[in-house]
Amino acid sequence: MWLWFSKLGSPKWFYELSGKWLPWLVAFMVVTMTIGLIWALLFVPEDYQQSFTNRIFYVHVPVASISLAVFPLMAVAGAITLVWKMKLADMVAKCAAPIGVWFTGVALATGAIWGEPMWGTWWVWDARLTSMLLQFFLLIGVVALRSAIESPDAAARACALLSIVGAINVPIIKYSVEWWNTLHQPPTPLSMDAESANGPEIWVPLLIMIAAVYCFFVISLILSTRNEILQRERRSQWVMDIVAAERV
Amino acid sequence: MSDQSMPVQNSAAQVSTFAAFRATLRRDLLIALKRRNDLLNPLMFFLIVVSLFPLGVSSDPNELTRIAAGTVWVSALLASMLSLDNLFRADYEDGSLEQLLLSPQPLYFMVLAKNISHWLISGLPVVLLSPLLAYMMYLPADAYWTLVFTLLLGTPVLSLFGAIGVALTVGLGSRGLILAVIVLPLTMPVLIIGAKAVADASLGLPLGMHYALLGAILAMSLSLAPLASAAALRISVN
Amino acid sequence: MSDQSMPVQNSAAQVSTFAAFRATLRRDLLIALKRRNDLLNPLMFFLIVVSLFPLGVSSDPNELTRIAAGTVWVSALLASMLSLDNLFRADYEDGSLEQLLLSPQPLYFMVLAKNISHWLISGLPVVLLSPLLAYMMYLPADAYWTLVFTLLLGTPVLSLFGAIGVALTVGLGSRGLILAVIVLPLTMPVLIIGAKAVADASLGLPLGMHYALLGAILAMSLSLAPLASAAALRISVN
Amino acid sequence: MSLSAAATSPDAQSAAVQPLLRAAALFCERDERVLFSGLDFSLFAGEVMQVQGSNGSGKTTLLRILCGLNSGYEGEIFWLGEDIDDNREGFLASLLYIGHRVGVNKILTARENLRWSSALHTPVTDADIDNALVRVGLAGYADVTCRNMSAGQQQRVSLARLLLSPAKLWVLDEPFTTLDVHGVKVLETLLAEHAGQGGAVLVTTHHKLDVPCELRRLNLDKQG
Amino acid sequence: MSLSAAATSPDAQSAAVQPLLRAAALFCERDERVLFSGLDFSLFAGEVMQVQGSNGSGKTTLLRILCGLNSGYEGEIFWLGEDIDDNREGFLASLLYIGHRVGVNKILTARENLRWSSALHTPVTDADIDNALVRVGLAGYADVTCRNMSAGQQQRVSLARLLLSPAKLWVLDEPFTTLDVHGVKVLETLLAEHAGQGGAVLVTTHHKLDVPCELRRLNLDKQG
Ligand code: HEM
Ligand SMILES: Nc1ncnc2c1ncn2[C@@H]1O[C@H](COP(=O)(O)OP(=O)(O)OP(=O)(O)O)[C@@H](O)[C@H]1O
Ligand SMILES: Nc1ncnc2c1ncn2[C@@H]1O[C@H](COP(=O)(O)OP(=O)(O)OP(=O)(O)O)[C@@H](O)[C@H]1O
Ligand SMILES: [Mg+2]
Ligand SMILES: [Mg+2]
Repeated sequence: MWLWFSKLGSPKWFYELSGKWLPWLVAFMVVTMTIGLIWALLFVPEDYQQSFTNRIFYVHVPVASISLAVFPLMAVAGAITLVWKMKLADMVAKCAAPIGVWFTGVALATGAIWGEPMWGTWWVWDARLTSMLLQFFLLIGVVALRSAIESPDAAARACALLSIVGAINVPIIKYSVEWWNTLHQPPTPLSMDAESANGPEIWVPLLIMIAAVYCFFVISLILSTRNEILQRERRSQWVMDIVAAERV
Repeated sequence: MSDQSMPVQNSAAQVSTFAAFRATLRRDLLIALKRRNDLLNPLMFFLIVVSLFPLGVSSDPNELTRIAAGTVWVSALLASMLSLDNLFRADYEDGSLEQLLLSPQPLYFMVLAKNISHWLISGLPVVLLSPLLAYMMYLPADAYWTLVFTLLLGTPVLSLFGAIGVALTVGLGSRGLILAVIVLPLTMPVLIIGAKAVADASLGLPLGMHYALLGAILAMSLSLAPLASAAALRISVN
Repeated sequence: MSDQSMPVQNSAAQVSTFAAFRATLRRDLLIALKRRNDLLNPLMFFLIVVSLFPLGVSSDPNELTRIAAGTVWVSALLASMLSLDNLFRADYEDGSLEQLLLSPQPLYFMVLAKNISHWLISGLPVVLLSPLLAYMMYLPADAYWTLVFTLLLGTPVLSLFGAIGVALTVGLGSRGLILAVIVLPLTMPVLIIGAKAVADASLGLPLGMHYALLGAILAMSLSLAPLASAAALRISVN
Repeated sequence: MSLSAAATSPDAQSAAVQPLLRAAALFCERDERVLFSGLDFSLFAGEVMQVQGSNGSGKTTLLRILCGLNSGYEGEIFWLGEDIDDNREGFLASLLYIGHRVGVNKILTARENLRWSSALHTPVTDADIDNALVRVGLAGYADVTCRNMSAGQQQRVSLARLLLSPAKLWVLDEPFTTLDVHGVKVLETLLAEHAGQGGAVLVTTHHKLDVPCELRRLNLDKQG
Repeated sequence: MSLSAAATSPDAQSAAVQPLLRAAALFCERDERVLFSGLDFSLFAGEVMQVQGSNGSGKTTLLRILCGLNSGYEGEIFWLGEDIDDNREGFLASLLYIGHRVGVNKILTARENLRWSSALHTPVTDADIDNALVRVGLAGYADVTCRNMSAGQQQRVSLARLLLSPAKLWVLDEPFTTLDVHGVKVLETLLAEHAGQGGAVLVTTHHKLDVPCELRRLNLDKQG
């Protein structure tokens, strides 16, 4: 068990393994993304009230659901960094933060674009939107902290700590915001109702898109982690070998 | 790393832990006393920020009544935040922080002492002044006590959470703002609950739930936040 | 003491004054660039403080519309204020400020360079972001341009006045708050005029007067505030 | 390893005596520059060890690593034979560190500073503090705010801690800076006294240390 | 007045030669303690003058007064025979001061620091800066962030200013702190060179200055 764990923590092992997986992941993503997009854009019946813009649904929901996963991911990686001092965990956490910022940003943007036709405004201070915005701020805080601390080791541990504290706080924020707003405003259109009202021709492509976007997320995380590994291990023999091999 | 931050076992060390705790508390209060500004400033800042609203927003009493709870809470939060910078920075710069970290006493208690003194200096005066400001903002009289009590429960949380942010950033060149970016989102729940409680009180709604929530958050942050700050300090001093 | 702060006469010195001005400006911008946070943080702080209000006060669009102008202005003011600490403090602590004071160049221009770089870092981004926040606060669309223009005229004044406060307190131990207490009252007029202009714009009232006033204040503070800051720096370094 | 040879190991210590502090195979690099690698040394009771090296050779880094303030290293450090991570509290109770930044708050007076920093380790009385201040040449300055002291006087305040602490191991990073000739004498005497009482001192300085006792040298320049 | 006698005035300077800097009847007290009173001295081109005195005797205060950074004094100071208040710009153009706090920003690199501090006086090229850094032993460190330098290396960055400045008068407050043996040599040579080229140096330090040129001493301990 321990052996397996330390092997998992080895950047070299991860680099090699992920190198094998990457082509498959990319292939899977291309297929699902193509099917999902074509289905979503061309074959889903036009909604009575949403017109063409409702297609953004198929981007918004997958992206938003991934954004929610980023903080827990970073917190787990952070805990591993702090307790076992595993370098790989920190590299993943470091790469996940900016990707998380982008995904959260896209979720906010697509939500806003969708909100315009649906609610007649780009932004409302609704519970879900607000908690998402706050998470966005926290993620930017993590990225800013990382860039502000020069020593990589200290930065790793500081960000790990902040991610853990933030991860405890994200549900609290979500809960308190929800509880704060439901008393003020009627429940928002963000619910599964719309979905269950529609048939599988709506949600099957959605599931496909979710798979595709998850894949996209994993691929970008792996790519940027591989990059980070090469950066940090650039003076170890195996990286030099790779670089030499690529030069030839 | 963080295990020495836990309370110690043997009683001999515990006696001296208390002495060290008291000495640290007294020292920080003494420093604040000597720079009288530290005592006056959170108060003044609180006063000024609150009074920006009648100037910037509207001087209509009805309008002010509606926004009173929120603005007083937001201002209290900002006042706490602004005074946070004093918490570890000077100690970092003159090397006292290293001395603190090298004390054989559990760091948890040392950080707690600093937190408590920070709250006594910056939080408590704000709490005590809040009824006056509430009056100036035409808050309904029913809500005064709620304001005071929620601030009493909430401002320590601001200090405790804030300390984590300061501890994380104490070694960095740029001050203040990165702190705000980290700390403000963390303290948002307290703000929401506190302001909501005051607003509910003006409407005569029941408040038990709010108090329970604030109390729970306070208890949690009292026990966990100093640990996080202690760990953060060890990282920053590196 | 303060007479060297006046522009110099001979042309040879003037060329080199410009070089020193440019070098100081470039240095400060470089420092800010190197700590990317300095660029991001005033913005983030502005964003976060503005979003405290819907959370603390009310999320009702009508309510928010009414307080929009005031809160955006107050937040811009606080964001400028918080970033002020960076203006002379680091230079004081590492001795660069003494070097600046011992430069044969007129101190007026050196202080002006630091002010300009501070505004470019902390004020301008806030101005540029303000329409987004105005949207989120449901400010009527008519008032957007007024908001941007008044902030464009007003935020430099905040930097310039703020610099006086920082210069006066730079040698003192306690940070941030004494500053707020000195600076906020000074900047109050700007806040009042700015917020009023935006509010008037949403009502479709004429704005010429407000712009004229803000412009006059800006012109006055551009020519006088750096002199005051320069004099204050000489006193503080003593 | 070359190091243990370089340090003029006194023959008085037989292998049977346990060193107070022992470092084994220390390795540290910063900014891709190896500061030291395979650094081994032992510090015995009664010794003063001067860490030497040119600017940037890693003296400060080494001292901070030994105190546990810097964790960017590889290798092991033992206090009385135990790994310092295993019994950190015990180690810290026997340690007194004064770094480049001396830990003197400028707003407090000398007395208030010393009262606090002592309370972190052992309680002391006001009389103790007065005596210590007199020893370091600050008679009459007990109640002066440290901001109003000269650079050397502030340094002396921090050195008064040496007299108030029961710590066995002193780790001092350039404690002689800004001290005048007389101050240097006083400090050198203090170091020798401490060593004479069975303590140990690890000190960096660029000036030629003239202590009336055993003096070993650890030169970091040979490393790297 | 006792001072002008104490300073070993070199006979080479006849009364006809004008001193670069002259102080007349300086008086300063801090916290009700008189630091010096009736202090007279002259500094001529080609001289290095070491200001001596025990900790707290007022060396830093004196240097800051001479530079105009501290105005809590009585008496007069002349630069080339003119009161420094009358032609402050002229005086500042000929002055280079490095104090206890050396004026090196930790976020910037060595080069960026030097570029700015030079721009306040005279423009310099990048090649000048490189040469200066090599002279003070920081070859290869031009683009290292100062935060990542050791204490002595930061001190060296500030000393590189000496090589970039055309100033006639150097006022240096304990410039030798944290310098290693080799650094001390380099600085001593710099001082002598400057004096040799008709400049003048006013320097405080507690170590025994060993400059290969004219050295005068001003002892503040005899005062007060
Ligand atoms: C900036 C604005 C918005 C943000 C930040 C946002 C955020 C989110 C988040 C975080 C989720 C959760 C995904 C999950 O649980 O897996 C979500 C799901 C969803 N959003 Fe949005 N959203 C926004 C605007 C909108 C708008 C305008 C609509 C359409 C009226 C909308 C419709 C939905 C739907 C139907 C779901 C899936 C239902 C569910 O999983 O609960 N969203 N959004
Ligand atoms: N800011 C201050 N306010 C009041 N008194 C001060 C201040 N700074 C120094 N002093 C006092 O002035 C005296 C001279 O201080 P100064 O710094 O000039 O000494 P110094 O000769 O440079 O000493 P050192 O060798 O320690 O650097 C000291 O006795 C000190 O107590
Ligand atoms: N915070 C830091 N980050 C990265 N590198 C650093 C840092 N501090 C110092 N260094 C580097 O580590 C090396 C050793 O620095 P250290 O401060 O230990 O030297 P030192 O021997 O104490 O020198 P000095 O005699 O100048 O005090 C230096 O070359 C320096 O460039
Ligand atoms: Mg050092
Ligand atoms: Mg001095």
